[in-house]
Amino acid sequence: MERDMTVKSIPLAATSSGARKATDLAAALTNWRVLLSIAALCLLPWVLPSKALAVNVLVYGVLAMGYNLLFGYTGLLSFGHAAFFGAGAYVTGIAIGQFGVPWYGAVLLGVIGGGLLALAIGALSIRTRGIYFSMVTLALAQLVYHVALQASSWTGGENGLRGFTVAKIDIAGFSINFLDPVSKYYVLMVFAALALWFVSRILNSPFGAAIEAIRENETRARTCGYDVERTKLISFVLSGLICALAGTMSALHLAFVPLDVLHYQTSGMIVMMTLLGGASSFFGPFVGALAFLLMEDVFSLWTSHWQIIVGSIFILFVLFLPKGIWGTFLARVVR
Amino acid sequence: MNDAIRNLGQRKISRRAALAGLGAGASFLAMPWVARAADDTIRIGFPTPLTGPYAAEAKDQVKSAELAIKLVNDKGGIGGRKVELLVRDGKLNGGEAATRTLELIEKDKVHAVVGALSSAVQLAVNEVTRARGVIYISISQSDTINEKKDSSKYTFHEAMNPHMTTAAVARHAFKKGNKVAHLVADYAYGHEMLRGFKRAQAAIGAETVGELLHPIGAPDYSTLMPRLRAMKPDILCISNFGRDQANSIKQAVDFGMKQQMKIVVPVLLHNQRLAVGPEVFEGVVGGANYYWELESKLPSAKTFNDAFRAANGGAIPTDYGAYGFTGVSSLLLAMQAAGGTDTEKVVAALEGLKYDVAKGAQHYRKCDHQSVQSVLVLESKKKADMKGANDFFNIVENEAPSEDVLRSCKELGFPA
Amino acid sequence: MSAPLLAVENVGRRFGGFVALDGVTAQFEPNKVTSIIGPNGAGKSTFFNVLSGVLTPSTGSIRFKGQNLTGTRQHKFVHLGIARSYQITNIFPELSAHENVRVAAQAARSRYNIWRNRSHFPELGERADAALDSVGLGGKHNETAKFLAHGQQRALEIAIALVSDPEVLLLDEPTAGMGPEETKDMVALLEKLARDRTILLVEHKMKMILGLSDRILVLHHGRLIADGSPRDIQADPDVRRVYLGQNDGYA
Amino acid sequence: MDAELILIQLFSGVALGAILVITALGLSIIFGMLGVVNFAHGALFMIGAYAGLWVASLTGSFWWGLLVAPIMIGVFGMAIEWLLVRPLYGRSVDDPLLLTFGLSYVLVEAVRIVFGNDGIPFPTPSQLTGVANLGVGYFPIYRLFVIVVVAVVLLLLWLALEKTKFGLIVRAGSRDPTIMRVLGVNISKVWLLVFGVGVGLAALGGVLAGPMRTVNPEMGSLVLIEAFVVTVIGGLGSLLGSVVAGLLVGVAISMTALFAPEMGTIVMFALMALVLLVRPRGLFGKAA
Repeated sequence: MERDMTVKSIPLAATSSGARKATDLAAALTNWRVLLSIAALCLLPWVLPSKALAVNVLVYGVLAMGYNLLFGYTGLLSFGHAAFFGAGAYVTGIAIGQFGVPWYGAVLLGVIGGGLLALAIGALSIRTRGIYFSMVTLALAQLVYHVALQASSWTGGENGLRGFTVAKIDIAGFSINFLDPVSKYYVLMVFAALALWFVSRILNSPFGAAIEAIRENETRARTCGYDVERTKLISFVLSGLICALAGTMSALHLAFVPLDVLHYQTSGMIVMMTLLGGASSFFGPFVGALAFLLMEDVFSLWTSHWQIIVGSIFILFVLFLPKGIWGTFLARVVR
Repeated sequence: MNDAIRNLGQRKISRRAALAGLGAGASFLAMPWVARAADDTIRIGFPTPLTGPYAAEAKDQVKSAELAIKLVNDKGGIGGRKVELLVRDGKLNGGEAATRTLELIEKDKVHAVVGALSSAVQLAVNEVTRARGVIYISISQSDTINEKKDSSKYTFHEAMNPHMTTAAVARHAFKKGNKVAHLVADYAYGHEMLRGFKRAQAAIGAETVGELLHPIGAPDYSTLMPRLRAMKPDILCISNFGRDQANSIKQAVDFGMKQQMKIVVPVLLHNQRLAVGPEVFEGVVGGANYYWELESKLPSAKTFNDAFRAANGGAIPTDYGAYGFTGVSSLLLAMQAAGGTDTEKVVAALEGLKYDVAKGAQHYRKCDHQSVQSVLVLESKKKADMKGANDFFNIVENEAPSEDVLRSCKELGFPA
Repeated sequence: MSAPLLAVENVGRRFGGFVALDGVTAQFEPNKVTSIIGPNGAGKSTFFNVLSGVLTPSTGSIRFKGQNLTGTRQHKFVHLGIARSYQITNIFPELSAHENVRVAAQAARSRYNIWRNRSHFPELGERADAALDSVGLGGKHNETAKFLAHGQQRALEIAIALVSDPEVLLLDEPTAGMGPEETKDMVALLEKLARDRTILLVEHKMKMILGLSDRILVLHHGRLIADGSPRDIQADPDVRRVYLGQNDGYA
Repeated sequence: MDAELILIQLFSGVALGAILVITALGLSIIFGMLGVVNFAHGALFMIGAYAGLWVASLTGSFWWGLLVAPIMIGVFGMAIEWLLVRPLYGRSVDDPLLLTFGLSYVLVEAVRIVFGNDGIPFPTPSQLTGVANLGVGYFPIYRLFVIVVVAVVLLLLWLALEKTKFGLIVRAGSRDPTIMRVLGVNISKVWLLVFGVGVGLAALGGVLAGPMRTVNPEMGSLVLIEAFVVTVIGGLGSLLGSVVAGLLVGVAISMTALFAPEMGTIVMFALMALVLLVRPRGLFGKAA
């Protein structure tokens, strides 16, 4: 009853000036986001300093995009996504190198393997809330790291997994030289395009609306009838699947899986890329991957202390540009 | 570019220098975009971990690799062609190093690759080079690279391997009837060292009283010490690397182990001795590929040291630094013999090469391309016995190079 | 008296040593408005939270259309036909008003569907539009929720609850923070809704309660101390003592 | 395996646990009060070791290092809170975590620039060198000293929290910050101080660890993970939880060392996974 007295008067009219109406450009960017993204990625190898860097942007872009599904769109800050990236890479490498599985089968197995790991880690960690979730995913992913280190007969342990170079890819009678950087880029580009389409598919779907609702207001979403835990778990697994795809791409690209892919610093790097580019924007993760890798490349050319620059830039983004490069661009320029 | 790398070589970069670098950054920013003009320069790629815990070793490697290049260029290069070293930061991460190596091959069109410090990074680089038929000279200590599975026609291993190091150390440190306890890092490199020691023990007649594995990167060894002490060994062999070596030796000393037993390591690391101090390392015995004091007995070491001192303000080359010199020099000598950069010819020249650039006679064995070389056994000095800031060790043995101390070609999986 | 739609039997809830709700028994008939009143800390919010599945009761049971709901997970309540609103505005701030309601409507079906577009289910959008219109937000469909005026946000929250077409609607202080004009609009809306729904209402504005309610429950220290028509409650000596002793003042 | 070995092993476990407790404590305090996960905790631990070494080399005494460095770094921690973390209150709970994650990179690299990549020797203070015979085995005197310091710090912390007005405010504030504002307590000052104390404790852990381990820029990275595991097992924000969990993890590692020492790191994570399965909010964690 005191409540009525303490509340300040509230203007009745809606502040329509603050309301944001989508312009035609923004609408076009959203409707054509998959094709526009693919077009942009097609140009990448010709504007970047090296083809290997371009492939890395593809790999880490897909990785950050998968992560963004969970972080940007579902609102869960996982610090353990290196586990799924690594699982995809390891399963692919082991399938090719130790079981002689053809590359396409190995990619499929890698994605499934990463998805299963995501199901296990997700089932354990979804039960926890908020900051706790971040720490639990981090610790469980470190468990995976140490298991991979110990299981060296499968993973190569600290030495890394090797001996599965894919030199050529045969599709429908065509033989593509996979050692040629340009051919490799465009083959992996197909995977990236698939991932782009898949994520766009999810975001357009009713499920995409559900995870956004959970990010916006978990309590409300639950009251509306969403099984929040189950929805989060599905999102976690979908995110894990895409990150695992990035892992298989990385394995095919480098023909080597370093143990470091599972380390928590890889998870941290994914978070940094996603945030730099812009969490909860569709193309942001690719922009973030590009920005991060370019910074690393350029700064590490002229100082071995490049991490102090990258770290500082990241801090500035957290403080002043939480929407990231692409997110800010969309908000300021396009709107 | 080389100026940039030389900047890296300096131990410490002041903040002001870093800011000045920022100012000059514009030109560097443009660097990667500049397509390399097709000229006849001989380009050698050099991935090394300038970032991370082994940056000091990496910088030493860069310095001595650049010295090797400079000495050749001063004499007019190879067949009139200048040689250039392209240093890239592998960040002690296999994925990074593989990417940098891909760039070196695909974009910079290097004629050969030398480098790597950790076993994993070396294997990652090797995976890239051997698939593309590019010569790679590894300077990372490892047994794995010798084995058939990871070998290739184009892969050479200039560094020592744990098998030869442990054999030399054991021959010096173990006596018949000694009881030996092992503390081993639980990963490939640790297991390789353990295997080497146990083989040598069997030949000498020393007995193993126990072996404990520890997780790699462990900061605390206190829970292992009671068991090690209970084994009552004469000798404690600690088979691990880097920070692990520093931590485990330090804690063994804290637990009073040195009063009861002798501490032996496969490789006595210059930078870890620097990091932990003379008191802790005093009396510890271990192997090394190079120690600057060799100059008192060996002319080639003297020449190398003098050139290094001249180029680096009087500093001495360290163990890992020397690998940069011997590794790059062997490649340059082979290129000279082959009269250019034709891969097949250079491979043939490397296989036939006999060289002595810093540590006595060396050559690559035919089957696994392992560099057959001398192995030093060092003992860490008491603080009171040190004659200078860099006077860390006594050379207690200099094992002559011999193929006999290597695992046989057959054992490695090569046809006899 | 028709058969009860919703019945609570001896429902209690404790937090550690603190008893927030103590053995409440009541039945609710279809299409009636029941208000729950009581001083602050009387257990009204706990009662609502138990009725909507947010909290599991420590003792007793809840039955809805004969089905025992005790221990049923919260998200299932709305599918069964019990929806609620919150005292503090609880909406999806970054989504448009339309999407706020549409996403609520969609929870009933196609929750996990990733293979269709949202627009593939036009009836959900139509229902959202209808719900928005019914709460008087007809012109605000595309407005971002956080930019709506306070009263409009409260209305939006009711639309979110309404779109599931619930048989029971639990409204926790729907006019909280509203000025007199907005309150009047809200009362009109509630009167309209009350025609064909069972409404449980927690409110502090006594005039509004007396005008709207068919029946009033009074909670005090977690106990049900009175249960009757507005007229009975106004005459009840226990209720008078509880309220007058505190000088909370009826509006 | 004889009883004597098991006993000394148990003791080693408790001793290791004491080190884990001191590393986890600062993380736990800051989280309990501010709800901030300090990802730079490991880096500040490392900086504490360097600061201790620096002060010790200036004054020629380990004891000054032990006393001054935690205060120095604690004040530095307050500057971090004031400059970097404070602007983020009221935003997503993830933001301070992300910021301190970036900060950890900056701090580690800054130390590399100032002190170089190599480690630096941190000699054991001469009064505390040597080993003591415990009857069941030998143990370094310095490590026994660390156990005593940890016990004293815990006691002081307990007294400060339970017996002082400041402690009362902190405990009440960690339950409901809005109440503090209603009561007219300047909560931001309390937070500043708590952040400083948490960071100071991290630094104290670093100084104490210095003579046991080598001092190098990477020494904090595993400590961060260990501290996370301990606080998650103990229950985020629970001091008692951190203490119990620290000892539990220490003993688990030392017992594992009896038959499979190489599993020492894995057992820590396995224990955590187990606790999470049975009790998702940790042993002493508050219900959501």
